[in-house]
Amino acid sequence: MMPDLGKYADVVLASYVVSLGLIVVLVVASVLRSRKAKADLQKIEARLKDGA
Amino acid sequence: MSIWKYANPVTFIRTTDRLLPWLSVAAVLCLATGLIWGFFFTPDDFRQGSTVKIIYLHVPSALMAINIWLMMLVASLVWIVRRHHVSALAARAAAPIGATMTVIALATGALWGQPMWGTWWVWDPRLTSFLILFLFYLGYIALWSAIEDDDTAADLTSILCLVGSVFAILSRYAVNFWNQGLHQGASVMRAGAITGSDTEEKVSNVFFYPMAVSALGFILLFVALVFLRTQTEIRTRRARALLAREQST
Amino acid sequence: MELSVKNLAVARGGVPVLEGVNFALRAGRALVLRGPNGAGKTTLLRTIAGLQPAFEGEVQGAEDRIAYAGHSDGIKAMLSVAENLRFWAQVFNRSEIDGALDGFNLRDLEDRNAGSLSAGQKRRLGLARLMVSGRQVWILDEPTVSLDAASVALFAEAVRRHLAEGGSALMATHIDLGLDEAEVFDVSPYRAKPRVSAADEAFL
Amino acid sequence: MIALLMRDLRLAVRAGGGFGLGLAFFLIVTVLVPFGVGPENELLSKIAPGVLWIGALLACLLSLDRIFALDWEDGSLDLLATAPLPMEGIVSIKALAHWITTGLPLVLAAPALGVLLSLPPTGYLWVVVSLLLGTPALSVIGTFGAALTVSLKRGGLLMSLLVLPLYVPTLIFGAEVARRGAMGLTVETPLLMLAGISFGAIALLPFASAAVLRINLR
Repeated sequence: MMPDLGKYADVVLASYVVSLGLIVVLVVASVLRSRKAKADLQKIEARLKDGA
Repeated sequence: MSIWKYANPVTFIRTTDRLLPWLSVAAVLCLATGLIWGFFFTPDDFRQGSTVKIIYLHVPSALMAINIWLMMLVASLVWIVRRHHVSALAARAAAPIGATMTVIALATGALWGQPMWGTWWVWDPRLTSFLILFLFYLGYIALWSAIEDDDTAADLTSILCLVGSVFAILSRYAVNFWNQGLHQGASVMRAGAITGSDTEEKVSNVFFYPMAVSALGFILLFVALVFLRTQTEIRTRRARALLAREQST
Repeated sequence: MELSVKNLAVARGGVPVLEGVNFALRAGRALVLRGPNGAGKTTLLRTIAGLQPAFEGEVQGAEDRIAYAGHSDGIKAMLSVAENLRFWAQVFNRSEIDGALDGFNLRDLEDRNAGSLSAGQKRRLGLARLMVSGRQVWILDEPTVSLDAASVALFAEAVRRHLAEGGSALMATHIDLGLDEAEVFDVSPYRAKPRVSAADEAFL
Repeated sequence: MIALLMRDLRLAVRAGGGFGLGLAFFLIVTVLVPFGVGPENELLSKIAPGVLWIGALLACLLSLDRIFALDWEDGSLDLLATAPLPMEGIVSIKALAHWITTGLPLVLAAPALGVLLSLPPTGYLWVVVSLLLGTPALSVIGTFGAALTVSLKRGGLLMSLLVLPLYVPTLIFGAEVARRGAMGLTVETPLLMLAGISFGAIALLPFASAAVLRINLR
């Protein structure tokens, strides 16, 4: 299954690991921040609705 | 209704909420297709061996690094001219993505260059330009986070983006000139020619199609991320606005 | 020509603090703004001086006719009193500073470094700056802070002379200067309805 | 306008004005380089043009936050904004004052420091010419950075981060002129580019700086 990368195996694999790793970090960070912002906003909106 | 209705924060969130699932799925599909196709099912290049597989990451990320800055420039102009808050926030949301793309382009470029040049880093004009672009991203992000007042921050970063764009183009020419001046006709220039757009003209279709799919995946991923991050910025601002209203009454 | 303010609303940090303000200030008259701390007197003065944009409404007759004196005097500690004054005179395309030196009793201090002045002396220097500007409308924000009784009298005298020469003055102060030409303008009734800033408004 | 220039110059030379600080910094950087890279004259003469340029650039950067910070703190900037001077004129004069107090001394000191780095004899002229052409651009670009960060309490580091990438083209062409001059090559192309950047920056950046300053004063 794994293609034969020859003598360049380490740099090719490193490229994919680094790139995908960075993308995953970015996506996870964005999603987590989005969840937090959404939850915070909902809490405030719910509280304001109860108060009103 | 014009396109500007999407500049309304509520409309923006409602619309993007509908689009986001589709965009995310499409982005993952395209990225997976392009990268798996490229990684497993393309032959090695006769000259560069298996390092050619880096192209599926390097070229799309480099394209995005530049295009995201252009998108920020357009968004900044829209903010300056029409003062739509969503526009300013979209520029803010895009900057970290652009910085990440620049890092990916730099890292893959250096990794690609290592077997070709025998060293991790060469002050090749293209790599150097991306390093400078990365500095611009850093400055832009830092200025956004340093200023408390939101509108002031949006104004100042927009102007920085405009001025920065001019200087980024100047740097590009300067760097080109600088290295050619040093290494006229030297091996570095030829080695430098294998990265980036010069390759695109030479790459055969075997490499080009998976790369194009991967590039499409990068674009879709960027759009999805910008939507998500802009939503976050809008929600944060809305939460703050609600609290401010509560305190003022 | 008079300074007039029509339906003016002013905002601090994007939040309106005063709205619907109307008044006119004729030559030879003075207007004293009154109101509790935080009412927006400083914001109103800064807006009229053109340092920040009006939230609503308009200011007429202020362009290139006003001299503004805020909380800080813009005095350079390493320049002498005369040098400080001469600089501001030149900025306003004038050269005469003797009247201002005499008017605020700064003659003896002329060659002293401004950094060695006391707080009250600095304030006097800051107000003397208005006289050298040659502008018709003085806009003064708490001009009498750190002035002693004698200096307040000097200041009142300077304002009176300025008014007699056809100038006008708009100031925020709690001290009664004993000016016959002065009317009192209480800003309290113009307090803006509580709302959020324009920047926040877009997100509600 | 001239009054403002004279005041800034006078303030710079009085005690506490910081005149000469940039010059001292330039000297120190140049003196430190041989300690870092070794005393071989051959190596030093090769890198001398670049070192002089980087030293001048850093010395310029060091003094940027003085352009507006003091006037911002004591309220002078507010008063200047209500004075009959256009904001563009104010920022241009401020940049000019910065150049006269920082850039020009650096240009004049460069030949003396070139001796310490065994700069080739052909290089002196071009080091001076390139600095003379390039330092105005450094001042004008720096003024933009200073205007951007004037309202921030600890804006110094941020300003460096913002200004340094903007300095890249000027540095590249300036150092290239000096290097080629020192090697006895023709300097025409980089010299023209350097002049273009300088004049372009002087002509256009004050508008950006003035806009930014107005936003910060608001």
